Amino acid sequence: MIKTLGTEDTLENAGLTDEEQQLFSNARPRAYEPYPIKAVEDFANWARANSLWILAFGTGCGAIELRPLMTARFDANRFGVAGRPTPRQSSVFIIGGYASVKTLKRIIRSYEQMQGPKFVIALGICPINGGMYFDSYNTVNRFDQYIPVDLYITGCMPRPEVLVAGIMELQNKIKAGRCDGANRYVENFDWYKANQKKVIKNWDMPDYNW
Amino acid sequence: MNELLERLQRHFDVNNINVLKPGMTTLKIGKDSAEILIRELRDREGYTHLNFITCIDYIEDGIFTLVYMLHNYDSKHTLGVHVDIDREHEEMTSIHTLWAQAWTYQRELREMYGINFPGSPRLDEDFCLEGWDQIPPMRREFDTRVFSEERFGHREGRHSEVPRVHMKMELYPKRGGDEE
Amino acid sequence: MNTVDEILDYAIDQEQQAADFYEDLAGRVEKGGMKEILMEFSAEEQRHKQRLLAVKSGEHELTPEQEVLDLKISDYLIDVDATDDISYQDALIVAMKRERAAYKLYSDMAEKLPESHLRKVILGLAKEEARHKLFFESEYDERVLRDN
Amino acid sequence: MTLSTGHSAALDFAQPEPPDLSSGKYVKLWQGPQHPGITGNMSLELVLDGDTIVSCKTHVGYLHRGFEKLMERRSFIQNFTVVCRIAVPEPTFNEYLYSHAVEEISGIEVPERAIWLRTMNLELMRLASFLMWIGGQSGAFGQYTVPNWTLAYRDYVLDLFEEMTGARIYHMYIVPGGVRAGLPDGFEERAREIMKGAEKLLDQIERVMFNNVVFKARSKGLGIITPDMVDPYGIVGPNARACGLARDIRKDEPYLAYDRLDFETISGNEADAYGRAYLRLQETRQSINLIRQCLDHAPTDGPFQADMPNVLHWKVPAGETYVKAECTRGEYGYYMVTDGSEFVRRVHVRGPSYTHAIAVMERLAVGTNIADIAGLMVSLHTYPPEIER
Amino acid sequence: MNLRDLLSPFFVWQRAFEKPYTSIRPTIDRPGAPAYRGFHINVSEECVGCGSCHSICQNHAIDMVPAAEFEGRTGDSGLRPRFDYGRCCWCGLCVDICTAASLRMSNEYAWISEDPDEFHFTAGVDDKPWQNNEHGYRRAEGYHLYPPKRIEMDMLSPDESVQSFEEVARGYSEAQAKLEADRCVECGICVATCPAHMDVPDYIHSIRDGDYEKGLQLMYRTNPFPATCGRICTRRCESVCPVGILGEPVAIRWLKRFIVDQVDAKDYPRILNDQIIESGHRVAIIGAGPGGLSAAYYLRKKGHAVTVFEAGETAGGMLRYGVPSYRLPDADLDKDIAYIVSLGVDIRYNTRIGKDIDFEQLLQDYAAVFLSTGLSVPSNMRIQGEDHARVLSGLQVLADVASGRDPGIGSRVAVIGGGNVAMDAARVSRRLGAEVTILYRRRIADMPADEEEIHESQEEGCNIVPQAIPVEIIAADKPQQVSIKWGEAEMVQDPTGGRPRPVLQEDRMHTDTYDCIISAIGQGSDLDFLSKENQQQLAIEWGKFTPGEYQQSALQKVFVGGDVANRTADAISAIEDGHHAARGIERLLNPDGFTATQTDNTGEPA
Repeated sequence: MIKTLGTEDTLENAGLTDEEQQLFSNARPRAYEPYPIKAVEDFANWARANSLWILAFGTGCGAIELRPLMTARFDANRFGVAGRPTPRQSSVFIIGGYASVKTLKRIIRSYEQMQGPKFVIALGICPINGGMYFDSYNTVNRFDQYIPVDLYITGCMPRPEVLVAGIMELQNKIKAGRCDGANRYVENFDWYKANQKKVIKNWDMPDYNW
Repeated sequence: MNELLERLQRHFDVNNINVLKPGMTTLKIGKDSAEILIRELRDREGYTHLNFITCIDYIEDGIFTLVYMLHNYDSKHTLGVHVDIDREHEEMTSIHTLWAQAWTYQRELREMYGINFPGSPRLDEDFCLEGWDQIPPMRREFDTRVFSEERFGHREGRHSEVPRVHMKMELYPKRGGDEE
Repeated sequence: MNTVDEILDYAIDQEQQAADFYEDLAGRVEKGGMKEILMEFSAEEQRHKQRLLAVKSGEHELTPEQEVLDLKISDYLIDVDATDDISYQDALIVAMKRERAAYKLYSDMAEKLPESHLRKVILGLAKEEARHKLFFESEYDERVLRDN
Repeated sequence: MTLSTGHSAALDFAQPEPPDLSSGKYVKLWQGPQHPGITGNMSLELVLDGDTIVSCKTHVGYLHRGFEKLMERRSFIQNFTVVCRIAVPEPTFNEYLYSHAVEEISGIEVPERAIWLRTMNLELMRLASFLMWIGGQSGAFGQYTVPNWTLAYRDYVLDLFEEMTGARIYHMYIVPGGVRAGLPDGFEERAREIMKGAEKLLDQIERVMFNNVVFKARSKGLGIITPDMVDPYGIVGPNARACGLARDIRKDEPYLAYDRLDFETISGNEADAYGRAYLRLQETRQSINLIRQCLDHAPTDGPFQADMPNVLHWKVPAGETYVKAECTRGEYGYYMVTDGSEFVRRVHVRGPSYTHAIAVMERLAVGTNIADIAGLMVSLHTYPPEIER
Repeated sequence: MNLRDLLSPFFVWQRAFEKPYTSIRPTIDRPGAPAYRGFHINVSEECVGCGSCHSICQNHAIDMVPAAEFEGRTGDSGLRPRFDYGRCCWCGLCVDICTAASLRMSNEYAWISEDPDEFHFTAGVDDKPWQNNEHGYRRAEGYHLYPPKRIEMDMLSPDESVQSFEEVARGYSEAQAKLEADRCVECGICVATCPAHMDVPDYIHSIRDGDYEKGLQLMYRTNPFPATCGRICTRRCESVCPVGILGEPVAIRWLKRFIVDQVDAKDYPRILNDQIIESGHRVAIIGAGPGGLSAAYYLRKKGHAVTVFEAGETAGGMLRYGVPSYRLPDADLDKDIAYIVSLGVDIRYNTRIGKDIDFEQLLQDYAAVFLSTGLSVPSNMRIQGEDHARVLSGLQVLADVASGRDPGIGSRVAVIGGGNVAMDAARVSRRLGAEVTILYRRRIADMPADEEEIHESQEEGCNIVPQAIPVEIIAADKPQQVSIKWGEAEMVQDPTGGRPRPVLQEDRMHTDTYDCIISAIGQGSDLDFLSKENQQQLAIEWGKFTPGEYQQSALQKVFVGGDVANRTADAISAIEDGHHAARGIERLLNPDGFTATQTDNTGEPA
C-alpha cells in the first residue's frame, strides 16, 4: 500500500470506492527534469530515440498498418522500434486513429501507466479534428484535449512508409530534446483531467495511475 | 413458398406479405404471436438460421419495427418477420432461448433503442457504450452531430463561404433577390 | 509645295482644319451625346497634328514602308452630310471619308513624283492618313457593324 | 459424427451461473483491450480456476463509432466512403454489399465489366485477409516467422489494390453503380506474378506452420464446434464448413460473377482450430484460383459504371432489402430500408463476428487453458469493428 | 507426433536464400501508385469555385474560401477549396464531382507535424511540395457522378416547323424536366451571371420536389416574365453553368419554361399572393416592353400607382413585335403581361410621348418617371441604293407578321445581318414560303445571334453566305425585284488587336437579284421626344443613356433602363433594369423605409 501524502496537493480519487482508495496512490504526477549536464542529457536522449518501444494497443483502424510496419517488409525493428505488451515497458504510444469514449478511458489509463520519458504519436485524421467520425456520438474529436500528442501523422490510414518517416521525425525531436508532451501533461494536469472527465462519464478509476 | 405463406396465414395473423425478390420475403405479425411464429418457423419450417435482429425507428408513426431475419438453408429462402411495437411502451418478448446469439442482439437493441426484452440475459450490461447519459443513440430524435459538437467540440479556424452569397456580396451587393 | 517643310506645313494645316471642323460641328449638334463624340474627334485630329509637328521638328520619323491595313469600309459607303442632327454612324462616315480623301491626295501626289526624299515624306503622310482612316473604320466596324 | 443441424433440446445455451469470486478459488483476469493476445480492440473477462477458464465474457464497443447512425445522416454517395471502415481488414465486402443494396432498391443494373472487377476485388481482399489471418493464427501460438512472411506478402496484394483502386486499406473502389475505374496498364501481369508467389508462399507455410509439431499439438482439439452447434449459435463461414457443412453463399446463392466461376465449396471434417486453419489455407488457394479466373474473363473495355443520377441530390425510392456475401468469416450482410428521401432510413450491418466473438467464444472458452485463449480467439476469425460498428 | 512434423518446420531455412521482402529505404523508394489518392492538387486557373467538392464531402473537410488572385472572372465564384486534413478521408469524391476537372490528387502522402492546427491548406493557392506532382488519382474516363448530357428538348422537325408559326420547342414532359433538374449541382454561379440574378438553383430544386407553385414564386421574386424568359432568354446563366464545362450545361431556360407551363394563369393570384397597400405615389413608365412592365410590376407591389405609356397597340414591346411567335407564342407573353396588368397597372396604348403628351408634363405630374423606350429605329447600311422600295427592314417584317399583316416579301429573299433579328427575319420568311439567303460580313462563328438560332435557321433551309459584304443596291429589271452587289471578304487579323476584321476583295464581286432585301443590321434608339435640354441633362452616350446607381439618370426623378440604357440589349437585362429602377424609385419615394438587399435566402447544404 502506498502511503497517503496528506498534503493539500493530492488527488481526490473521487471515482474510487473507499476500499479502492487504499489501493491507489493519490499523488500528482511529477515533471521530468533534464540532467543538469547537457552532454549527459543529450546522450540519454540519443539512447531514448534509438529504443522506441511501442505499446501494443491497437486503439483504432491505425493498428492495421502497424502490422506491416512491424513485419518483414517495413521492418521497424531496425529503427530500434519494438512492440511491447505492457505500458510499463513502453515509451511510445501510437494512437491508431479515432478513439471512442470507452477506448479513451483505457488510453488514459495505459498512458498514465507508461514510464517516462514517454511519447505519443497520433495517426490519421480522426485525432486531429474528428475525421470521418466528426459527428459521431461516441468518438472524441480533438485528441490534444485529453492526452498530449508529440506528433501527428495525417492520412486515412497513414501508410507504413509515413509511419517510418514519423518515427524518424520523432527520433529527431527526441534527440533535440523537444519532446515535452509528458511534461505538458504534468503541467496542465488539471486541465487535461477536466477535459477527460467531461467526456468520460463513469469515472471509476484513480485520477492518476502509475 | 406460397404453400408456406398460406400455412402461416392459416395459423397466424400475418399481414403485409411482401416478396422483395426471389428468395426473400417479409411479413408482419402482431407483437404477441411473434415469438410463437418464429419458434414455429425454426422448428417446423426449416428457418434454422437467425441472420440478425434489428429495429427501425418510425418516429413519425410512433413505432419501432423489429425485424427478425430468418434463413432456411434448404430452400435458400430468407424470411423477414416484422413486428411493430409501441415507441412509448418499448417492450418485446425475448427469444434468447431460441438462438444463442439472440440475447446479444437484444442487448444491443436495449442499448441503442432502449427496448426492453424481459428475461434476456445481461440485458442491462453495457454493450458498446460506457457511461452513456443520453437517450439511446439510435433513436431518431437523438442528433449525433449536435451532441458531438457539444461534448467533443471541433477545432477552430474553419470558415466556409457559399458561392452564390459570396458572389452576390462581391459582385452585385445592391442587386438581385427581393427586398421582401 | 516642293519642299518637305512645305508639304508638312500643308498637312499640319489640314489636320488643324479638321479639328476645327469637328469643333464647329460639335457646337451645332442637338442630339444628346454627339457633342462629346465630336469633341473627341476634334481631339483626335489635334493629336494627329501634334504628331506631324513632331515629325517636322525631327523628333519623329514617318514610316512610309510600314503596311497599314485597309478595311475599305469607306470605299463603298455613300457620302453623308454633316448636318446638325448628325448621328454617330454618319459622323464616323464623314470622318473616315475625310481621312480617305487625304490619303488619296497624298498617294496620288507621291505617284507623280520621282524617287526622292520628298516622295518618301509624302508617302509617309499617306500612310499616316491611312492609319487615321483605319482608326475610324475600325471604330465603325466595331460599333456600327457590331451586329453585322 | 452426424451432420444433423437441427436444434437438439439437449443443447443448452442458457447463461452459466457466474462463479463465486469471493470464494477465493478463482482469479478474474482481463484479457484486453490493451493486450497483445487479442484480435483488434476488444476484451475478454476471464475467470480462471488455476489456468483453466471457467467463465468468459466478451466485451466489445471499444471501436464503436455508430456507423448505422452516421449513415442515417449521410447521402447515399457519401455512405459508400464510410462503410468500408466497418471492417478494417476487409473493407471491400462492405463497399460491395452497401452498393449492391442501394442498386437493388433503386433498380440500377451494373455493367458486366464492373461485375467482374468487383468479383476480382473481393477475391483479392479474401486473399489479403486470409494471409493476415494465417499470420495471426501462427503468431497466437507463438510462432513469429509466418506472420513476417504473410504480412509482408499481404503487402504485395495491397500493392495490387493500390494500383487498382488508389488506396491500400480503404479502397473505396466499389461505388453504387459500378466501380470507379478500369484496371491500369500491366496490372494483369503483375497480378499473375503475385499470385504465383502467393501459391509458393502457401506451400512453404503449409510445411512450416501446418506440418509443425508445435502448432499441431496446440491447435488440435482446441475449440471444437460440433455440427449441432452451428445453427443455434448462428455459426457461418469456415467455422461452419470445417465441421462438414458445405455452405458457401458464393455457391448456394451466387452473386456477382460467381456462377460463372469454376470452383467447389470446400468443407472439412475436423472442427477444431487446426481443422479450421487448414480449411482457410485451402480457401486461400481457392481464392488465388478465382482471381486467376477473373483475370481471364474480365472484359477489358466497355463501361464500368451504370448511368447514375446526380449523386448530390440522389433520392433512392422507398424499399427494403437484405443482401449478403461470403466474406472470409462467413455471411456478411447488409439490411437496408429506405423511405424515398435523400437519406437511408436504416442500415443494419450483419457481421459474422457478432456471433463468433460473443456467443460462440464465450462457450468455447470454458475449459480452455489460458495460454490457448488467444489461439482460440484467432481461430474463430473475429474482427471486433464489425461487431459493434 | 511424427517425424515429418518435427522436421518440416526447418524448411524455414530455405528462405534464407530467397530475395528478402524488406524495403531498404521505405520512405524514399516507395512513392504511391500512379493512381494513388494522395494529397490534393487544384489547378486554380481551371477551377470555377462552384463548391461541388464542398457539397459532396461527407466529412465537411472542404471550406470554400476567397482566393484574391483569381477573383472577377466570369463564371468563377472567386472561391477556392480549402482542405482540412484533420477531416479528409481521401475518398476522392471531390475529384469525382469536380465540374471543371481542376481538382485531382497527387500520389504523395507524407505530412507529419507536431501542431494539430497546421493541417489546413488551400489547394492551388498555398505553396505545397506536391502541387506539381504528375501522378495521382483523377477521375477515370467514362465515370460520372452526375449525367453530363442534357435531356434533349422535343422540337418540331425542320420540315414541319417551316410550315407554320407553331412553337418549335415543344417543352419538357414532367419526367424529362425532373431528369434535367437533377443535373444541377446547385452552385449558384448562374445567379451571379443572370442579369436579373434569378434564384436558379432554388427553382430547379422546386422542380425536383414537384413543387411548381413554389418555383413560380421564386421566379417572380426577380422576374415577372418567366413564361417569356423560359422561351427566349439569351441564357447567359447556361454559358457559365459549371456542368457545361465537361458536359452540357443544365437547360435552365427550358426548366424555367417547364415551371410556368405547369401552372395555370388563373392560379397566379392565389400562388403569388401579391398584397398591395397603396402608397399614394404616382409613377410614369414610358414603354410597355419587358423593362417598363418589370418596373411596373415591382413598383405596383410597393403600392405605387403606375401608368405605362405605350406608343403601340399592345404591350410587350420588342417581345411582341421583334420575337416571332414560333419562338414565343402570344399566349405565353400574354400570360406574363396579364398578371402584371391584373395588379392594377394602367397601360395607355397608342400614346406617344412628345406627340400625345409632353415629357415635361410627365415630370410635373408624376413622382418619378421610368424611361425604357428600347431600340426601335433600324440602322442604315449607308450604301448606294439603300432607299430602294424593295429593301425592307427586318424589324418591320417581324412587326408586320406579329400584327398579322403581310410584309410582302415575295419568294426569294436576301437577309443582311447576323444577329437574332436577322435570324428571326430569315426564319419568318421561310415560314412565309420564301427561299432565303443570309448575307453576313464575317464568319458564321462570329455571328452575334444565338448559336441555336443559327443552327435552326440552317436546318430550316436558310442559306447562310458568310464573309459577304453588301456594296450596292441596284434596281432590277422588274420593279418588284431588286439586285444586290456584294463582295467576298477575307478575314484579316487587326494588328492593333480585337477580333479579325473582314476586308472586301474587289476582284470577287457578285450581283444577285431577289424579290426583296431584308436589312437587319441593328437598331438604334429614338429619343426625339426629349427636348434638347433634356438630352443634355440625361447624359446620353452612343445613343444610349448612362444610368447611375439604381438606374437613376442625371435627372433625379428620371430612371432609365432596358435596351436604351444597357449594352447587352436583351430581355433579361431589361427586366432587371426595370426591377432595379423600381428599387431606385422606392428609395427616392420612401427613403426612410428603404434597405438595400444584402442577403439572399441561400442556405448552406446540411
